[in-house]
Amino acid sequence: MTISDTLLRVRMLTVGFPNIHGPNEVVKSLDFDVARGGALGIVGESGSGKSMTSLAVMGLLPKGAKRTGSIEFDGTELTALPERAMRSVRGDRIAMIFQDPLSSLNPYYTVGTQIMEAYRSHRTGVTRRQARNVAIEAMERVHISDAARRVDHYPHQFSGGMRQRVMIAMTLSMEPELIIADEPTTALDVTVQAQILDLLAEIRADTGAGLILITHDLAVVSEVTDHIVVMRDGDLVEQGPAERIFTDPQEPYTRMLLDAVPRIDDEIGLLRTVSTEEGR
Amino acid sequence: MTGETLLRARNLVKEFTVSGGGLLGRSGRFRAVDDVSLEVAKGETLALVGESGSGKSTTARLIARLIDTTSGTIEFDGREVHALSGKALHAFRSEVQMVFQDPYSSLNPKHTVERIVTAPLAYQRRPIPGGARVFTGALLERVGLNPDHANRFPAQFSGGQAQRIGIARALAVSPKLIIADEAVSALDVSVQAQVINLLRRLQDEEGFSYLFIAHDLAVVRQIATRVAVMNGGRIVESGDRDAVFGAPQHEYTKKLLAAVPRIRPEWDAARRRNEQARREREEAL
Amino acid sequence: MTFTPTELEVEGAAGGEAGRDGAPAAPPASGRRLARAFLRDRAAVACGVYILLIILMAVAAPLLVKISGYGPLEFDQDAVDPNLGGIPLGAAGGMGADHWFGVEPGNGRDLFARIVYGARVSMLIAISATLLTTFLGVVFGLIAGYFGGRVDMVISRVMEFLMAFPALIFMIAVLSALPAENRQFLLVLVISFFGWPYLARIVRGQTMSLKEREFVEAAKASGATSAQIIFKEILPNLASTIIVMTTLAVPGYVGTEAGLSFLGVGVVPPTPSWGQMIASSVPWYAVDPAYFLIPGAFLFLLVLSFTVLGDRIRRLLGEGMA
Amino acid sequence: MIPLRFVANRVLGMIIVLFLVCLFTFVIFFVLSPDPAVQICGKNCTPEAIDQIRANLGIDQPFWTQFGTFLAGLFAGRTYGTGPNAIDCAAPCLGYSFQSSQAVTDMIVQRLPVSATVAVGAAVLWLLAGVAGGLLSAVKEGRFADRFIAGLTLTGMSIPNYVLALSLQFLLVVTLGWLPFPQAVAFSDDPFQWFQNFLMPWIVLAIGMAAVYTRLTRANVIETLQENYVRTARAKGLSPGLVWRRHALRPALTPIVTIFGMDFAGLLGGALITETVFGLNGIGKMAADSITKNDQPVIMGVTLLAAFLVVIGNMVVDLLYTAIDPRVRVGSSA
Repeated sequence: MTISDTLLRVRMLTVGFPNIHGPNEVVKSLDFDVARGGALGIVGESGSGKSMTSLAVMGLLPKGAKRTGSIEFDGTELTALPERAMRSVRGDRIAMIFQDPLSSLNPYYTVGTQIMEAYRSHRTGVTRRQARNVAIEAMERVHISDAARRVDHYPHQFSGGMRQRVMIAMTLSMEPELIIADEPTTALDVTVQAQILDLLAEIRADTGAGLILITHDLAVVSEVTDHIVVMRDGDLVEQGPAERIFTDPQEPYTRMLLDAVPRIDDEIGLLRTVSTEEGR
Repeated sequence: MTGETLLRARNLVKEFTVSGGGLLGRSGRFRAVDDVSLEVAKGETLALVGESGSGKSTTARLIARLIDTTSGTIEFDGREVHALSGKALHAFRSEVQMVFQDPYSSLNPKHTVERIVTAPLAYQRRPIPGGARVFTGALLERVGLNPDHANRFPAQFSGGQAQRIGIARALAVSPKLIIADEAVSALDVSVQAQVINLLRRLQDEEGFSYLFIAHDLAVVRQIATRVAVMNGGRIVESGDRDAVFGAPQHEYTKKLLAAVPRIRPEWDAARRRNEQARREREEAL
Repeated sequence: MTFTPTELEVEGAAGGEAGRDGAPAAPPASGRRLARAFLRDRAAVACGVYILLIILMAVAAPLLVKISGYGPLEFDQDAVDPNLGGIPLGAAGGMGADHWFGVEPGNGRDLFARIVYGARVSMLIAISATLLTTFLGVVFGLIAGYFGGRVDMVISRVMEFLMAFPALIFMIAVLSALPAENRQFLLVLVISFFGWPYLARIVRGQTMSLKEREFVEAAKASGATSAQIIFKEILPNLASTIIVMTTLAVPGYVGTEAGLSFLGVGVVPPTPSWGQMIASSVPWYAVDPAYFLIPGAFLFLLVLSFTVLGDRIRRLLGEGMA
Repeated sequence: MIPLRFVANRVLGMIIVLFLVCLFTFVIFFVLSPDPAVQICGKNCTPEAIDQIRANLGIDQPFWTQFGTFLAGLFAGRTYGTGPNAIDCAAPCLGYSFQSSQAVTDMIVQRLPVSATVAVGAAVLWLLAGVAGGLLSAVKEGRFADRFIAGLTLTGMSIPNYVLALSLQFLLVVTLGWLPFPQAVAFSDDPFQWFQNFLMPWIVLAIGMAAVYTRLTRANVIETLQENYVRTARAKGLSPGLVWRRHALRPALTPIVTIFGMDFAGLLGGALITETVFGLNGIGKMAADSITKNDQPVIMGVTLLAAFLVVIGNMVVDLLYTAIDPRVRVGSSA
């Protein structure tokens, strides 16, 4: 892969919450790339550090976190950027979708206002009228019917799936080059999940944006992404093209995870597990 | 394996009053469970599947008599559960137990494991066979936990371990039916697999029945004997597991099955071949 | 002055802070660990010591007065200057070896004795009122929160009704209408009567959220009675809230008692009380500042100590709670 | 756009509460208090004179009749006594003080400006100081400024207002002589002295509340900053100023605005002590004086006024809350 094909290049990324007991690292020396227009899946169980990785890329780590290593986005070293310059990347060129769409939207403002404010703060000389049209258009693109009316509704007036569509519309309005989705469908019902995943695929096809999908669900990444990173306890266990990870996993942990996933259309037998938890 | 009927629910209806608020507010009624009938045979697992708001959890609570039915009948082991009260209801409580979704929320954070696990017996005013210590130790071992941890508090366990404590508590009174309400959905996938295996093993050993409430069809397929699909408070389709999964009749069931994300079977097949080859290589060395 | 809904709101809001970031895998706070953390906190220790001292003083009042030589009701005309309208003789309000804290202007009663006996009254009333309030608040809060529905509506309406009153004015109105006998007992009753809803509201809220936890359903499914669920399952989870709220209630009641006595509807003279001493010092504050500074300082430090102590306990329990 | 039914509900609830307050207050004074006729009559009293006074006051009637007359007086006014000695008490009649020979309503109205000045000044002070202190504390969470403010708030919450009042007066007036002895000066006569007069009452009345508001603001802001939507706002690349103003402050300060309404309405209790200590001739001092003089109609009038203010305050807060929180204002349609 040549440089120009790589949208995001992460090297030796380490995130820690240093305290008196030590560096307390939750992400350890992570290396991965996202190709331009590619879709990377980061898979791991709880506590694997997958969410911290996404926040580290966004520069949104909580207070007290320490980030080292290199994050190169489209040739720019993000870790070296001053906060002001980072802000112009954040939201505009890299956008993020979170797990719980209800708490991720501010209950005090209409969804239209919340879609518009990003647009207006990144684009100078935009009138309210124009921004509103952008918001309506973005909502139409995520298939929210009657967008011109619903743009003035508040988040609590939408259902869970619709809220997540609003979140996606928010990122869409900026035409980002990279979308980071952190467990975007975990809080949703399975039929709604399928719709949202379809929507993400549709948008990627339309805009050519790269995607980092963070999830605990191997079946989801297998459907959506072309490259996979498996994480455990902050370590990178294994990475490679999706097909290779699913057909020929090298690491015992990856194999264990794949064995543990209940299949809906495979043979039924005792789910194969390693006895780490059993008897602890 | 399916023998005589253990539980038979007929035309269950549950309506909730939706308060209009205040002195002048008008209150409405919301039908959460609408004419649901189901049967669970001894030793089998009936899975009740549905999305959020489908009424599956309410149905579970109706059957456990945690809430009262608006109308309909529940017959358990020859008794009319919906009409039970007082002593008889108390006795019914030791034959039906529940395992809940959130392992931490379902264990009292201020009680030790020993107290949690023996609580059903204490509430039933039944003696603890062999004394609390021995009894707890034995139960913990059966669910794959260290018997020496009886004096710890729930917060000192991982999610999977806490769920095992919840299962141990359900086993304490040797129930005939265990209602598992999303019992594995909050767990990580590797832990989930272990708990599913544990639930199956315990059923093999004890012969009790499960009413398994879940939204995850893949999980349901691993554990259910029969499946009932709920939507909007009604059961839209029910039948043997393989029939429902293999040849779904109702539109909703089809939609639900189609929506489940899946790992390509050809990838799984390729992986099995690769692993076989790897094992052969290793043996050759 | 003491009963503001906001004040308790803060405690409620901040009390919830602890549970914000999920369930940590740490073991629940053990008593010994808490005690050690507490002893490391110098401010908390100082406050604790001061409170203990006041309690000791209150308990040993007759003994202390015997040592100092003057009773709380004894007039000492030799200690005041009748030519100057009864201003105490000597510097700083007549302080000296004879009268340790000086004397009251006018009639020369010993301030030390009155402070010591005043502590008795203040602590007795504040602690009794706290106990009664806690009992009422916990019981009604639990009942309203657990049973909900009609029971909750009735209790909640009563609480709203009581809280809708400007408590101080109402207490004054009630107390001014009541006869002067048994004033201390009446004070406790009246303070508790208006005080319990503030605790009950918080207990109710927590009970309502605890009731939704699955362990309550588990107990119910095992055949536990309502009483067993309330007292065995829910109450233990309220322990830290109750401890914190109680500690924070005491200074409120110390202040309320003093305030009511200051306004002349509290403890009836000649029984000494700090608030009443401060009230009677008003005409003298320019010429004999020690007369109000001494009870004022004792009162302020007592309220401060309890407040700081409550604040620290809340923080400790909050951090240690799972 | 507040739903009409909601308003109707609140108003109805308010009327019920006010009625109960009236009844409750009336019962206390009817059942518990000693016979006012005996006091009014004074020494050299004959049983006939007492009966006459009782008849004039209407307290020879049974309880419900008295209560009815009282309620009627509130809405339509009433007349005490008969013939040439009759005294008219116009609506809203809260009773008649025989100690000062004045209608309680008039006494309250006369003293309202002073009390209102004290209350409004103190409210402005505590709101500004509380919110500013809380914001500063939240921004500097865990740092020296935060701990320093925490210490100040604990002190402010603990100091009884009469102790503070006397201490301030002793320090600023007697010892340092920075402020004159308080005198009643109208604002139009000498604005500066007017300000000097009210400065200490404002501070004394405001300090405890300011401490409470500081803590409340701090807790709310810190909690709001943890919200997921604040993270979303930052992820959108908004400037820190915008994130703060729009996404942190509004949700954090909304509850403070609403609670402020209730606390302001409940100020009368605090004013009682402050006005007494500083000798300000307001409603609070009037109430305190009437306690000493056992002037029941006045105490009762002030009690009812206070309850009325609190109930109104509650309702305003409810309506206000409905207006600023869209979750309450616009029902869910999904």
